Amino acid sequence: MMEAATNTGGDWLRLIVGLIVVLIFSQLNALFLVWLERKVAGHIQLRYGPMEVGPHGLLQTIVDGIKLVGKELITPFKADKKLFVIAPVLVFMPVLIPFLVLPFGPELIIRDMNVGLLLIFAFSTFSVLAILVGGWASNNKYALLGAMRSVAQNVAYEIPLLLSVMSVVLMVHSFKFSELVMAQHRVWFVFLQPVAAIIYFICATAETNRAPFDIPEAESELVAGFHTEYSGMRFGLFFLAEYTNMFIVSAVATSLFMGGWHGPFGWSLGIPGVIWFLAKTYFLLFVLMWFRWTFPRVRFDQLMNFSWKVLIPLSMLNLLVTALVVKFV
Amino acid sequence: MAAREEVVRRLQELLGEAALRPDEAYAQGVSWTVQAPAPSLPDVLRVFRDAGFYLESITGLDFKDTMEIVYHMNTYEPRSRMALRVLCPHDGEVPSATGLYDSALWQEREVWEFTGVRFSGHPDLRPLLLPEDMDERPLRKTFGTVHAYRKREEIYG
Amino acid sequence: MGYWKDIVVGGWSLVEGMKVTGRALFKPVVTVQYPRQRLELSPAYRGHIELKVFPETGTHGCIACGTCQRVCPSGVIKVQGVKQHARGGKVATHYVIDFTRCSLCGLCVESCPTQTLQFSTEYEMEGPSRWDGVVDLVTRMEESRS
Amino acid sequence: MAEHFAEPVRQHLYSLNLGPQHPSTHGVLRILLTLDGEYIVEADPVIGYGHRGHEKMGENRTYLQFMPNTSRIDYLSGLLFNHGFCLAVEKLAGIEPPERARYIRVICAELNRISSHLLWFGTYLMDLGAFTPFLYCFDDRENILDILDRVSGSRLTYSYCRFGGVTRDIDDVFIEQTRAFVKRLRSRWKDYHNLVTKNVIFIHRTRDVGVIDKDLARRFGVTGPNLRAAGVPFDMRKVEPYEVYDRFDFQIPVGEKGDALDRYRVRLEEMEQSCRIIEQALDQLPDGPYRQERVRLKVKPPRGEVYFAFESARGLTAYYLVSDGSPYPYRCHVRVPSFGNLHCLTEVFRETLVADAISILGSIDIVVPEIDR
Repeated sequence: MMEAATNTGGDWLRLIVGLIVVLIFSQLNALFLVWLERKVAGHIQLRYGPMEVGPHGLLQTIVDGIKLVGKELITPFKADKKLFVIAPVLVFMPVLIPFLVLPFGPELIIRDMNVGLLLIFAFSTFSVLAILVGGWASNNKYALLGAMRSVAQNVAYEIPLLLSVMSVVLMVHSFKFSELVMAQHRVWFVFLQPVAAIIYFICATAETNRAPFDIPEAESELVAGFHTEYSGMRFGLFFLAEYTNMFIVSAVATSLFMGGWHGPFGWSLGIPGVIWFLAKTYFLLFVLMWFRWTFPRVRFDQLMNFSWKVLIPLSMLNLLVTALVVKFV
Repeated sequence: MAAREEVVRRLQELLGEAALRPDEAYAQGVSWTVQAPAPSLPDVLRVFRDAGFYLESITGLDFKDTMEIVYHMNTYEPRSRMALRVLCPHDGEVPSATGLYDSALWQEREVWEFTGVRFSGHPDLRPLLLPEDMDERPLRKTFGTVHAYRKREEIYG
Repeated sequence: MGYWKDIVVGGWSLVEGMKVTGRALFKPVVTVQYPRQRLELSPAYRGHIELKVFPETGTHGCIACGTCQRVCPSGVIKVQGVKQHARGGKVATHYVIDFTRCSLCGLCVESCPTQTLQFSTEYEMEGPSRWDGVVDLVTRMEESRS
Repeated sequence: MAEHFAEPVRQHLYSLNLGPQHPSTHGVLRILLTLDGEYIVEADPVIGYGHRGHEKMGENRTYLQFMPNTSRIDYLSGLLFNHGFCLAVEKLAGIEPPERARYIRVICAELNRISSHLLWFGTYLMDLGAFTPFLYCFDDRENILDILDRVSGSRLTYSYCRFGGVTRDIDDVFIEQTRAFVKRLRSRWKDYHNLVTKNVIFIHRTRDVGVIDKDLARRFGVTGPNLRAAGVPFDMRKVEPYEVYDRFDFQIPVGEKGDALDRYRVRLEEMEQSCRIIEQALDQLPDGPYRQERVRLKVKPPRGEVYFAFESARGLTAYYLVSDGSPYPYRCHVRVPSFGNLHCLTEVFRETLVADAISILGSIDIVVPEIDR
């Protein structure tokens, strides 16, 4: 199952094919997620959502994308031009890298690194930098406020996120995705580590700037937050990156807590692992959307309070208990 | 009722019996009408404020012979609204109520920009609803289409 | 203990909220796909005004008295009429409204002494020029009759 | 937050232009904020972008011609403004509308009040970042608009009242629909409470935010639900009962502290009270003419003046009409509630966060064209 690093030729081939597949998949997936979000929002709000282009509006996002490409790219007066242009690229590049280590199925890991989990968290932090750069370079106060909020929020939520993940890692003694998933062959960790799972999911929502933690963009306060000044495909890249990020955090949640490619309690029911994996990931994505269309936005200081006063102590406690259990049981 | 009676009593002391006119039927929507000279306005308003009244609205009326500023004061009791009427010449000045009522800050700005009556002592007299460079007084009867321009006694006489 | 209680109660309130939206997800949709599906207009619907055709006379009953013209708050109505007989009353030959400035208050319909004005049920007037909103109701009536 | 401002360290202030085109300024309102970080040091609302000169228009139109204008001053409670203007002129000219017309007006006015409050509910939650309640409210509000559309022919700017009556009589279908709506709205409260009122995020966003206490309300002339939330049971329908409001049994909901949560609760409870008024009015609805026929097109009230105050959805609204005996009012002043309600924000905004400012602005329930007139 795991690729031995001896066959270097096959390894390279696998990497290149994987990269191409990842590029295509991540783009199509983001487009699909935008459509799904609009559909979920529509039906939650007792309306249809997109219906005009394609069956049930499936092609709507593609048409929207074409429209975005055709739009003028506006650079505000007195903006820091280089940084302004580079920020959307910065935000979009790192979201592709985690796909390299995501365990889509028993045979479907492009590169099963032994620090896979760390790689993902390292690169997901990168998007904060891009948001900061974009918000700062826009020369707009709303954008700057959004960027500052984003940084503070990400710093605060990175800690409980990692702490909750650590408790899983402690149980498996590995950062390697394949091993993390294999350990859940019988029982998913969501049952063994419910607190960690909930904390992870809350933090993931905050990390991806999704409602109710969407304060960096908070359109009723900050117009559009850090991407206020972005237009055309530059805005589109921020947008796609957000949805790809959502997919990544959901995929990580699936492989850490929901058993990855395993069916529940070891029953695979004859369904291939990759289907199990995607089904669970999309379910989590649906829950993220469900959150967004249900809750009001949290205020900024409450958000920080919640992280420092509730999530971090709880995840610490959880980690401590886990460590004791792993040590003595 | 108590606040209203007290104001009436104190204003009768201050302005004399003749300045106050009751309207028991409430036909005009006010219980008492107070006619005050412009210089005594701060004292009169202080009486209102001390009794717990709030400033409901300020209206400027333009007559051929005079301008009139009507303050409607009210308190949170049934049928206790009182009208305070102050005469002033066109482009004249009236003491400002801003020290006593914060709501006068905007209402006086509005009356000033629409009728041209200045409020002496207002800290920030600039146009509120109209553009900053507006030099017309839209609610004067000399502006725009006007059906009648009457003297005050033609209506109230 | 309040700390834990807040977390549990607060968390549960969020679940309650999600139940509401979750239920709504499976409720039937209430919107109407407009150009393809249309709703019934209310019987009192106020479109722009039009001249009523009386079946007895086969034409409108406007006597060009000008009441509507005077009562209109925005002054959008212009009526012109001629005397067809030396002794008879006037009959409107032109009844022009500028619908772009009409506020659809219905005072003209109420004030009409011969009750020949009514609200049309048209709600999809559009045009590239503001003159497209200027309608001669007499011509309109004749067009609709033919 | 207060200690944040204890020391006068105000070196890094900057100004932020909130509006005129901002998603949550509800119309064209601009607020110049002076910020210290995300804390507001000073707020200066700039209004007048929607000034249409309604008061001057009032002087140039007959009383009847001004009627369509009234529903455009505050477009969300157009019928209430119609109603108030109608009553003011009737009082001035001594017109007595028939009983049935009075009841019809009250029913429609209360429906309009509910629709205005529902829209506020939706937009307020939207300001707080929750989109879905907005659509649910619009679903319910659509029912009211359909009902009012059926009887008045218009969905927003009704121009429904006339001096001495209303334009159209109501029929059995209207009564049936209204009763069905009241029932439906009551069945919806549970969903609203589960989705919003109990929601921990919502409570944290509104509790102790933007407190308008009695004293502040008095200084700035704040009226309506904002004043009642501070604990003052001041409602024109009770204090100076006009029309037939004295015949109904309803309460004036009051809050305790005057924070955003209280204002929210007061408005929600007010919708319920409006439902009660509607039900009682439908039960008592008398037969008879819906309009007094003898009223002339050009009403000529005798010389004199009237100051008529009534309760619109946003607070104490008043028409101050001065008549010189001609068909045109000599002066037509409108006292709008949002004017004072917005003005007090200059004080309330101080030392709050930008996010709270949006929450407060939403909870105040302003309609900007009403302020601009």
